[in-house]
Amino acid sequence: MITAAEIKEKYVRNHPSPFCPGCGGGMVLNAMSRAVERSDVEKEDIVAVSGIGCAAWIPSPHWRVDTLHTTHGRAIPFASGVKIANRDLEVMVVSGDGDCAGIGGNHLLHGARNNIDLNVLMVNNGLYAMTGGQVAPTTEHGERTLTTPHGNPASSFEVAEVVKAAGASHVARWTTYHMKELIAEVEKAMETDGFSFIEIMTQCPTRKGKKQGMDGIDMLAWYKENTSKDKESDKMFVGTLCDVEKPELVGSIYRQIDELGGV
Amino acid sequence: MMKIRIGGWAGQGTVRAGTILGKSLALEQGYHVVQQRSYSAAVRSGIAYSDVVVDHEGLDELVIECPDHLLVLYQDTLDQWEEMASKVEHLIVDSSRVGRVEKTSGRVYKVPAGRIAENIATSKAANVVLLGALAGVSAEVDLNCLEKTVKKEFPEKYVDINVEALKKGYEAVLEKR
Amino acid sequence: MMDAGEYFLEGNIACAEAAMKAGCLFYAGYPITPASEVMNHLSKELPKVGGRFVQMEDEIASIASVIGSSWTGLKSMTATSGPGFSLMQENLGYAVMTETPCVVVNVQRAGPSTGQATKPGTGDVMQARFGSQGDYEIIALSPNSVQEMFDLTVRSFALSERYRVPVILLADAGVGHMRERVKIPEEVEIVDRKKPSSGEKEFFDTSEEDHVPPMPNFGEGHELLVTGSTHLGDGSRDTASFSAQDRLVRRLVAKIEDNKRDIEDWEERDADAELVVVSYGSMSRPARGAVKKAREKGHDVGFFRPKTMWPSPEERLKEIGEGSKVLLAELSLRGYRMEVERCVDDLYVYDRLNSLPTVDEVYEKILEVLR
Amino acid sequence: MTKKIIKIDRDLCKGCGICIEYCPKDVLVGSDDLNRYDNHFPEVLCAQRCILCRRCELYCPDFAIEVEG
Repeated sequence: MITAAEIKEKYVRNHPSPFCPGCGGGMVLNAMSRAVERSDVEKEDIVAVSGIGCAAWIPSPHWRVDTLHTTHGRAIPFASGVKIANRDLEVMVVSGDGDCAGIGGNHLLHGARNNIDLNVLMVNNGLYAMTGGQVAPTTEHGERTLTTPHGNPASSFEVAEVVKAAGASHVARWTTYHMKELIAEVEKAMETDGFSFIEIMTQCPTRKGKKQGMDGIDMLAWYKENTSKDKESDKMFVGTLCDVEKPELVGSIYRQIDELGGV
Repeated sequence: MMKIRIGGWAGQGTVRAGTILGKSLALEQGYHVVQQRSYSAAVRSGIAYSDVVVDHEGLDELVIECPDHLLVLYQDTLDQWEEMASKVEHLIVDSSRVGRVEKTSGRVYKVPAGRIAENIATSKAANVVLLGALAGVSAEVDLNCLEKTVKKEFPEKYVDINVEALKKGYEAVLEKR
Repeated sequence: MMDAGEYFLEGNIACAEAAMKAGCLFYAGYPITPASEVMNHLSKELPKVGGRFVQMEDEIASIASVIGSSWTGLKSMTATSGPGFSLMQENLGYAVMTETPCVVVNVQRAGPSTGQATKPGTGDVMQARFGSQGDYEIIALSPNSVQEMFDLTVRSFALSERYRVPVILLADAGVGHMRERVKIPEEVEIVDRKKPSSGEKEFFDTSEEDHVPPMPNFGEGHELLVTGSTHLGDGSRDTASFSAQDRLVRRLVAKIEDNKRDIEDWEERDADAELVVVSYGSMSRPARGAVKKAREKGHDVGFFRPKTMWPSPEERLKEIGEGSKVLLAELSLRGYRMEVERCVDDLYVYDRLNSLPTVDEVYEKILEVLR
Repeated sequence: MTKKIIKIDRDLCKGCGICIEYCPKDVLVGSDDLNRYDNHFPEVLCAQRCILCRRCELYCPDFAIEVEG
């Protein structure tokens, strides 16, 4: 078994990170690294693409692989270009909830529709943390944030359900409380030939916790108390939402190239 | 310099006809040719036309104010071009669709292109019938070259139809000349 | 891909063929008039030469995937028109900042906004230069014939690979939709990006005279850090220091500025005449015809046509402006005008919207200026 | 009995306390000292109590803990 020291040596760079005390960003980095280590994929073949925001900084510069830190909301199309151009690369997208489901929402839908072989980790802390804690598409109705001081008048949307409906092969939701399950799910995502989407509920002690009188420990405990692996439960479901085989975009493109006699 | 405009309603193949004509003049006959098209954003409405400018040397005149040869496939189109049509040298109309021709100083050739094309196979080939007519009218446009181009331009199953359309159009104006 | 030979092609098709001839292996795009033919053609032909074609959900995604592809080592391209070009601006800046070679074709149409989709215009000239945020320089080429749609597409790839920059082929609906005879040669100029030698770690800075650092591919084990944030030579982000911003941005600008001599290209005839007509794109055709006619009639008139809109051939424009009156003929009101105004004292303008003029219309304007 | 070593990189620690909270055997306690970022990093109270579950390694957001043994 690989030790923590080896994981750190092999996968982690530029630490200490700029993440706040108790932030789940580093835990996601840890989970990704361990998943890659458990998989058959060579580290050299991994490209980590991210957009803008705290979550985008998880891979860039902290993950010791090829990284592409792009513009706000556009990680999925950048990643699509990488994957379509070179299908031998294992492309990971790490994107915050605002990045992925807000400004980048349309790309998310079409990535799922195309069922392109990407692994998208949506790190969901429920608001725009880097810019000060503004309301996001994932913020609960009524919740107070920097820009909903009187309570969020809008409603949040179930991103994972939307991605499933849009056609992704593999969709799951976990929290940073569920580290072991998360590692296994990321590994499964990498094995999936199609669009894999994992929503990772992640604590933001600074922008969200402080408003609610919670620190990182409290927020992790909240995830423990308020989630369930039972779909019938009233609590937030964590686990695999779908895992199905469907036509995948990149493979289809290459098949056409082969059939047409392209090199 | 010779200027040809082929106009009609969008969807009648005016751009296609202009392309065939331009290709034939440029590649088979060795002229310098600029072909342009004008159409609105809608696929099946409004005036669509194709301009072909032909010369012996490099061309910088891209716009046709008044063509030498005007080929028209639709009444409304001709009505809108009344003033221009009055000044052209040759006006060739698809008389199965254009019934009314106002005064023009040039010669008018009424070719029932739609009907001719329909008798061959489909009225869609009316544009090519008019090209054949143009070859009959203009000394510069060579029928054999057009035929060669048509053979290259269309999928095999449409070649015979269009070659016949060309010839029928050519014969139609010869009778009138 | 078409064999070498003579063809009668539409400008957009010539552009698509040139891309394949130049070694383009990735195209991503979104439908838009009057540029769609580039994409339509490549969707059919690119896979046959082993290239990857994908239609994306919008123009933002199109240029994003083009940049992603370029980092795997493929020559990559997209084509669009005004509205789509506007959407691409942010990622165009990203390509500048990350020094990503790629070609963006803008077949300009009449704007602003949706404007007239099928009609030509050249109102995007300044946007091509300044459309993305921050300080930068860019290369934009302007074709005026179907042959140049071919030749300048090839050159766009060569320049983008040589200087590790996005290059804009700033065409217009006039040349994009025009059909003319075009010669496809056996060989075209192919330039491949500078690759790093083993052990090299600086992919975002260089002391080389051309200011162009080597560019590795993803998947080669370099643990690359590619970011649109200000970065150091190894790619690591530095969002605060003076020296990082100063060194990087000055080099990105110098990459174009100091290599201007190699990049700049123009056509001129009798540019020391009493009046010099400056024009570009499809408009330069009737303008050139009018100059020819004026000379035949005994008037002292010359012609100048930038083929590189950016970097602008400003020194040559200034030389011309010192000795001659200048008549700028363009298919927009504000296209290139401010740039010429900056270089020329005695400036007259023939601006036009929606459609090209006849040779005689420009000729009349020449006579008016001469009087 | 295997020797258990719990290495704590005090300068990577941001003092969130998650490791202390998640240790099932109360091996770790917060330090009185501050590290260079003014954080109370964890200290090993009793290494022999450690059952090598490695939850601290897994849950530390800052890669500051390594358990050997």
